[in-house]
Amino acid sequence: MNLHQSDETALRPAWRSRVSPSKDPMSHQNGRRYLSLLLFLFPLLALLLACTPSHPQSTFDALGDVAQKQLLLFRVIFWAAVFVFVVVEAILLYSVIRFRRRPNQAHPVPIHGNSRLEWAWTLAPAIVLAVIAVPTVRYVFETGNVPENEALRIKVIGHQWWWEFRYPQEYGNVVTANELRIPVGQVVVLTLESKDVIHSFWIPKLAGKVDLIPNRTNIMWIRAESEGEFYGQCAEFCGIAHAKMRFRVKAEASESFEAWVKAMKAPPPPPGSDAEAEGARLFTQKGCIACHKIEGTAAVGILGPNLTLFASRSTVGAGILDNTEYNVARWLRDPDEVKRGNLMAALAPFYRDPTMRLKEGEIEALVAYLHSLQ
Amino acid sequence: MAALTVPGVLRRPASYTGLWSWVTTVDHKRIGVLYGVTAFIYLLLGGTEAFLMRLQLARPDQSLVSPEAFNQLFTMHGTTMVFLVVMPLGAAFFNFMIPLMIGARDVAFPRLNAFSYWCFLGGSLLLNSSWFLGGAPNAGWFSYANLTSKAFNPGHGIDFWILGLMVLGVASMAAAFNFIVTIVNMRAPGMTLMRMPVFVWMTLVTSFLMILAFPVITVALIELMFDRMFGTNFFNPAAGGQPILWQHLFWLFGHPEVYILILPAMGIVSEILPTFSGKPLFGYPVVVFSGIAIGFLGWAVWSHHMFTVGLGPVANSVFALTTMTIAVPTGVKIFNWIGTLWGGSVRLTTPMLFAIGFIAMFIIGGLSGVMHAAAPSDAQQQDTYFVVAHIHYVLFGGAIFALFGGIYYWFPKVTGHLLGEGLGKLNFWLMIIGMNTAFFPMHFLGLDGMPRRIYTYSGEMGWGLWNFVSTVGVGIVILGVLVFLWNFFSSLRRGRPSGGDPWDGRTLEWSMPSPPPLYNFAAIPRVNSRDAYWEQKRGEVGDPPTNSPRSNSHNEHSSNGPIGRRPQGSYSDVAEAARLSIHLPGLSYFPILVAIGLTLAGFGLIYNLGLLFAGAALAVLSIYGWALEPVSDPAGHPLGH
Amino acid sequence: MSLHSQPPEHAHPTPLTYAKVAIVLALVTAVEVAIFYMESLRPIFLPAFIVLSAVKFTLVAMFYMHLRFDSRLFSGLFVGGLLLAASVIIALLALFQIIV
Amino acid sequence: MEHAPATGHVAIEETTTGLSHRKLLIWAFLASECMFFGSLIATLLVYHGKSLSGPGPKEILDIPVTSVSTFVLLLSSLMMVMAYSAITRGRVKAFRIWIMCTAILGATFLGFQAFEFRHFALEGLTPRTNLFGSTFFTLTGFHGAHVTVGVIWLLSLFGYSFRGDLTRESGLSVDLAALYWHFVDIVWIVIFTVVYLIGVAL
Repeated sequence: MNLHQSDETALRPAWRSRVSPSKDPMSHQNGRRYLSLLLFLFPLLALLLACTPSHPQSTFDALGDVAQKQLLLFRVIFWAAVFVFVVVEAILLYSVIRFRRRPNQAHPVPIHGNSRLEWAWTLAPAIVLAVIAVPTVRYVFETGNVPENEALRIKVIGHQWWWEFRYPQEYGNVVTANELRIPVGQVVVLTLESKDVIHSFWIPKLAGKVDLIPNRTNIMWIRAESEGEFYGQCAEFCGIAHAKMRFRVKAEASESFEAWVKAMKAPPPPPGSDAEAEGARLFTQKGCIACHKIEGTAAVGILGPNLTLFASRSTVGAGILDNTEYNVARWLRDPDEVKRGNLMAALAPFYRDPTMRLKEGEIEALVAYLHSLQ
Repeated sequence: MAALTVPGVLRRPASYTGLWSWVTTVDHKRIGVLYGVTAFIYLLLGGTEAFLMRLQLARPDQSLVSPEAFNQLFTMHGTTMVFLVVMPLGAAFFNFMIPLMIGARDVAFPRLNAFSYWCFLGGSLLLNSSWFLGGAPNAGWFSYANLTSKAFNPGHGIDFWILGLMVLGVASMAAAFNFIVTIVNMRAPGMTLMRMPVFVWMTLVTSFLMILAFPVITVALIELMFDRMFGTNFFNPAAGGQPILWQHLFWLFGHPEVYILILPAMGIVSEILPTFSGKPLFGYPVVVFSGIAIGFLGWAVWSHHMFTVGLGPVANSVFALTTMTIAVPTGVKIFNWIGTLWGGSVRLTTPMLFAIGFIAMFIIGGLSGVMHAAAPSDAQQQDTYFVVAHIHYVLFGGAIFALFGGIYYWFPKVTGHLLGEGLGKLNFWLMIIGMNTAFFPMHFLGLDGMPRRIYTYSGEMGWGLWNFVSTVGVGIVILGVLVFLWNFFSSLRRGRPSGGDPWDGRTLEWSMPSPPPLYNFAAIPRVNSRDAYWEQKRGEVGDPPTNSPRSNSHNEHSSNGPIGRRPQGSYSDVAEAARLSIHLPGLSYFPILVAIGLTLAGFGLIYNLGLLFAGAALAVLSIYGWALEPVSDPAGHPLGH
Repeated sequence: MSLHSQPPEHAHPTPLTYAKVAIVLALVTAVEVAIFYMESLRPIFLPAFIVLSAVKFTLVAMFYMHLRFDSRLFSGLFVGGLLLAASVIIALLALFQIIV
Repeated sequence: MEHAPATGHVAIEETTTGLSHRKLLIWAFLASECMFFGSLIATLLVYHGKSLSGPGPKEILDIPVTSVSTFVLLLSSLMMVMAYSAITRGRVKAFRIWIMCTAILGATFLGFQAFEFRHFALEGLTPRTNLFGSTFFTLTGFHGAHVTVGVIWLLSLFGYSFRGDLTRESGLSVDLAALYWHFVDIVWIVIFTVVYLIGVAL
């Protein structure tokens, strides 16, 4: 192996070596260098523009312990990577520009290698990686192991394409869907399971994702450090409506959280209007109760989302539409138009059979009823 | 062995011209061309699939593409680009170049080689026929169980995916076995392992990865197929099956597969850089050993694709560390490539631009790879557009750039004409600007919380701008590819004649006329150093070129420059081979017949038992025909006259 | 790299050697089955079975498949594949917590 | 290895390593097969004891019967080396006898397997029954398929020997089949230990 040249030879620019005429079938053009510089500036400029934390699912706006640790680690590695990127790309560009073939240039000195250099640039990345490895392993354990203190345990069950949240006995076995309420500042342990295929539970501002896998129980923990509504989304491809399998997490002061739990256990208020009463009747008569549950009523179905206190949720259709009367009506009119592939459109008789279609008046009544549940 | 064709059924093919000569060819160069052209057509198809997806995502809440179609598009885009584009484009170069680079007349098993191509074609048609037969596969190129079970995916799409991949796997393995034997056993005298061109080395490592990784995916596919067709329980949660077993088996194959895609690209770059720097590759042994090291380490990192499945902190730490380790040999390669440029006499030809573009882009992809290796922060990146950005920097900025560099570099050797340099540079700049516009914003999208594989998103998410920019970028890439096609077709006939050695090449393939004669080397060269042909031309090291191709009769061609339109494998080549008493492997019908049989059997498994048996019978009978047919026509020389 | 290995030796085993190997193989199998039926040996089942089958495996590979007499390249290829397969099995068993 | 006797000339390709292409191919193929069977065995072991319903290995596997079939396969390996030894010494007639014995023993092994599969099905274990059924039938089924291919290969060699295609010079052709056959044998050695002995005992 020809690793015997000295450093000086290795680094000596070619045009200082032997000079003799040579012919090059390809002529080359000058002036590309500015273009290529621009090319590498572009990503950096774009990076500055992009890192604004204004997006509802931005990982840069970490508001929970786990997400903050993950972001911190990301920043460490990111700046190390930027450093390596700048240095290596600069050397690359420099050597391309600096050692361009000049007219009448000889064959350059045939350098085969340099063992000291090889050692140096084997060790350099190894050292950088060793430095990165330490916080990585530390945070693997810190984010992976659930903190010891008293925690609220909530079971998260993934369905195609919505989320079910089951609270423990201390919280009255409350069950809700697509909107997870948690007390702010408290560690919440989530046990993740799936009813059908693999999903992935992700609230970018609170914590990175963990998968929900059939026949397996995974665990993750979150702690929101401030009150607010956080966006979440399924991150593992789970079929046709994967894009619309979203949810919200509401972190609130423990008093209002307790109040919500209490309200979830109470029967719904009596109908306040004729429309609401008619809606309640339709909800039973049309068979909605076969799949949906509303605490304190005849609706005890478990195939679809639990609709107790439906009106207090911010969204309809698993986090995809604001919970307005217009949107609920839209959903009831044609769920498949809103969310292609969803099982309500596939299973409910009045969507399968066009002769049984819900009439506009019926939809209005159902909307009124559902929005009375708060 | 007695001369034998199946009596009365098939006469041994004898024509070296016309369509049938392509169907029955066993010439590694023709097979290389077939591989390359087919793969390029699939590149256009896969690119179209990508563009449709990008159009759908350009703005929020669009409905250009239905969710069903979108899921099929991303599944087929991934499957196509991996199995039908990058791998076979690599195989095209293996086929055409390896025998020329090591000084051999053909590969070790010419008919096996033909079989490999026809199997590839059959498998790819089987896979793509699903578009017309009830819908393409729609569970992603990784097809995670149990979304692929009959219960959740009742159509035939997944069956086409399974069987298509199996047939493609047969094709890859056949090619890999062939190249292992060819490289180990058919090197010209004097070409020791440490004198082999790096591309040959990387082909060897890749081939080993293929023969060891493909059986794993085959087993996974068999288990999935049995689950779907015979009701077994491998991935059935109701019977206690673990869907993540599929993920383990898939990524046990899938990660070595990533290196199957990138190592040939690294090999090509390692050929182009020294040639156009006028200097030997810096640190050749280190580059070779890093390639081998990457091949080995590729087996110890698969679970980094599974950081979010809950393997526990210990497993996650182990796989995070092994993954980071890979950055060392990769970094070493990059430094050595820069070392090759340093102090050289750099000619910025189109192949060189693509090679430098490869390094520049691969650095970005490599660095984002290290970010993924850190399991905790990967929990935020996994399954987001950040990963999409990463793989496209590695596979587009990496593999595709190197393959384009390879096309520009070796096109003159294959056709005898140079591709246009002006259009080539336009092609390069459009592609590098386009790909950065398309893929760099995906980093932001991912970090801003955009998951992969979603067919739409709502405006409030704030992802509209970068998605739009990304779509524009893909448009620019497509312009680049169109420029390439224009360049390709205009240069094919009217490009500047290249002569045998247009680039001042270092390796043996440049020592012969372009296109090379059917039999490659009139006299097998003797090799005395790594850059064997430079050595002959410059006389810097080693023995004087006595027994070298320079001194054989064919060098008249190369010194005379262009050889006009001498079609490859023409009659005159065959006659010349006979004159030189070079035994050429005979043409054969059997490779394509076995491949047709396997493909039919694949259709049969989906639709009809009768077809299955017919296909299997055709394959078995053809294997007998193959086994009983002598390698070269016993009549003495292949013309049969 | 042992690619440039010595030309193969020509010292073949004789049919007698083959027969001896066969007898050993049969005996080892018999011992395996015997151990299987001895409840008192239950604690050493696992190591005993693994060692005994490894012995059989090695004998067949070395004598019947001539690895002992053939090019080291062949041994390298085969043992390489074998070790990788074994590592995969062990790694999966560890990841599925069958073994720790 | 070319077992060229002193007198005969073997038409061997000139190769870099001095090893034949085909033999290198078969060894690479066997390395690849290790990964194939390794993955199947890994699946079986990962699911060991994870079936939700019976019957499991303890209830259904019959060690004495399988010990006999294991012995049959081991014996066939001996026949195979004898056949190889005969052909390299140019004794075509002896070769025919030995190779026929090998094929018959291979077929006998397959007979045992067919009996076993049928018996298990009657006892209520099919590939659909539980995880053990799926993994067991797939692993042993693919092994059986390999034995079947081997038997066909051996019979083909037997046939060629009558066409005069097989002489002492073509020892390599027999060698390749033999290597494949012995490989199938050692895979069974592993399966017998892992699936049967360990599977039942633990």
